[in-house]
Amino acid sequence: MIRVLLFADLQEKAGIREIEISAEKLTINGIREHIMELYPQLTAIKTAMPAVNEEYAEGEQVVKAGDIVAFIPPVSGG
Amino acid sequence: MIRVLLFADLQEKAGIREIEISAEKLTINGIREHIMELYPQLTAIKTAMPAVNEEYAEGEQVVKAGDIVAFIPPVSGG
Amino acid sequence: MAETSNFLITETVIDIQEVVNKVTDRNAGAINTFIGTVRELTKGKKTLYLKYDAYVPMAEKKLAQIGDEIQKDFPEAKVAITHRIGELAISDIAVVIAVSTPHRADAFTASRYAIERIKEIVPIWKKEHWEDGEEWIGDQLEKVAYPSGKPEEGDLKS
Amino acid sequence: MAETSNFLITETVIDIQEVVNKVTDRNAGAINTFIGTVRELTKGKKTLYLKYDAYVPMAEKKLAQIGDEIQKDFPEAKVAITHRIGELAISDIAVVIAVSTPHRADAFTASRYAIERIKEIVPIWKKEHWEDGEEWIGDQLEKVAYPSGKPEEGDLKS
Repeated sequence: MIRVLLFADLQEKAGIREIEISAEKLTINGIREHIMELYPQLTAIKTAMPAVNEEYAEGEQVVKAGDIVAFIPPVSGG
Repeated sequence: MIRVLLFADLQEKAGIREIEISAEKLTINGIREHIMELYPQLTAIKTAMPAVNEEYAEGEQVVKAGDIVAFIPPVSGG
Repeated sequence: MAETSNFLITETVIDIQEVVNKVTDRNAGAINTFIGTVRELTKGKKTLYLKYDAYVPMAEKKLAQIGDEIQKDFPEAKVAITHRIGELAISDIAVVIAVSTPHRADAFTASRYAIERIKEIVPIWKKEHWEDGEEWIGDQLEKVAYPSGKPEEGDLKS
Repeated sequence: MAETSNFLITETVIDIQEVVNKVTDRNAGAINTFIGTVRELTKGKKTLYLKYDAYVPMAEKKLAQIGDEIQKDFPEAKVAITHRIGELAISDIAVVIAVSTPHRADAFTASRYAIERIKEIVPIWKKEHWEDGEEWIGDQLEKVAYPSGKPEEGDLKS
């Protein structure tokens, strides 16, 4: 199982902060497509920066069961 | 009477923080010479910046009874 | 444990002195502190309050990374950063950065670097609430996020 | 009266939060704080403690002048400065400068300006006490004093 975290407007538009995907292996791009099928309103996920296990990652990266994937919208702290 | 204030190493070398000069009118340069006669060890007063009534002043400025003159050694606050 | 870290996300009021204490050092002559507060007016629009969200464990890691980046340039620097999340009122403190260095110029440079990097790489988001609406603030107003340790060529001009 | 002024010389411990409170403002998004602390090592020499002296009323006037100079450049800035005098131990806070502005770049610029100006025009003197002696610090280590409102041509190179 792969955990996927959504934040800020992604979370609000999905109405959920965490999604669980039953898969052993997936690329981040694959996860993104999967989420867009579930939540077509999440157009902003296309430009969100992916992170795997709390570190920024590339879309081609392969994610395994047990990993935590996050989609990071443009940040605005400070 | 004109009050003259000394600070930092000027005060320590003179052994006094305040000098009173019985005069109605004097230039700052005149005051400086007067003090150097009283305290020849105060050679550093030559390069100290004069102030009159809490504002930096020029050596030619005339000081009247009631004014407060200060000799400001190079500052080192902060 | 989290309470003693130099890089924290918190839901409570930030105590400036507490952040400064973390960087106080016998060999520091200068401490620069940057305090980000909630401003009422932005581009003529009146903010009622803000809400901050964060990906907390990753945000704390990225704050620590900023500290590491500063120490690469200034090995004697000590850095502490606390960022508050949740609902904040006008004038509330959102972030406190403290950097101590032996000499003052470096403290200014490093503190400035830290706030710019926070706005680039730390997963924290601000939602502005106005009288007539609300919006998550992203790169329409701020900078874009950088995945790498350093901004890449061209990023700074965007 | 003196307690409520933004520009103070004090003989007691400086409370950072108290200085910051003086510049907190609904339209400020940024507060930069510069904190000068007593460093143990200067040019390899070990300081035991420091003593600061000041021409108090003139020093407070000159601190206020620095605030005015900043507001000429940044009309929306708020400035507060407290400098401590008397005997200070290693790591004690000698000066706290706080500047608030709507946007952060100005707060950094103004705070930096303030500390440089303090070292130029404010009649405060530091006496360093080492194991093998003591000395009033003047322009042998620091900058020279400027009588005018602004440093004059050539002064900055000295």
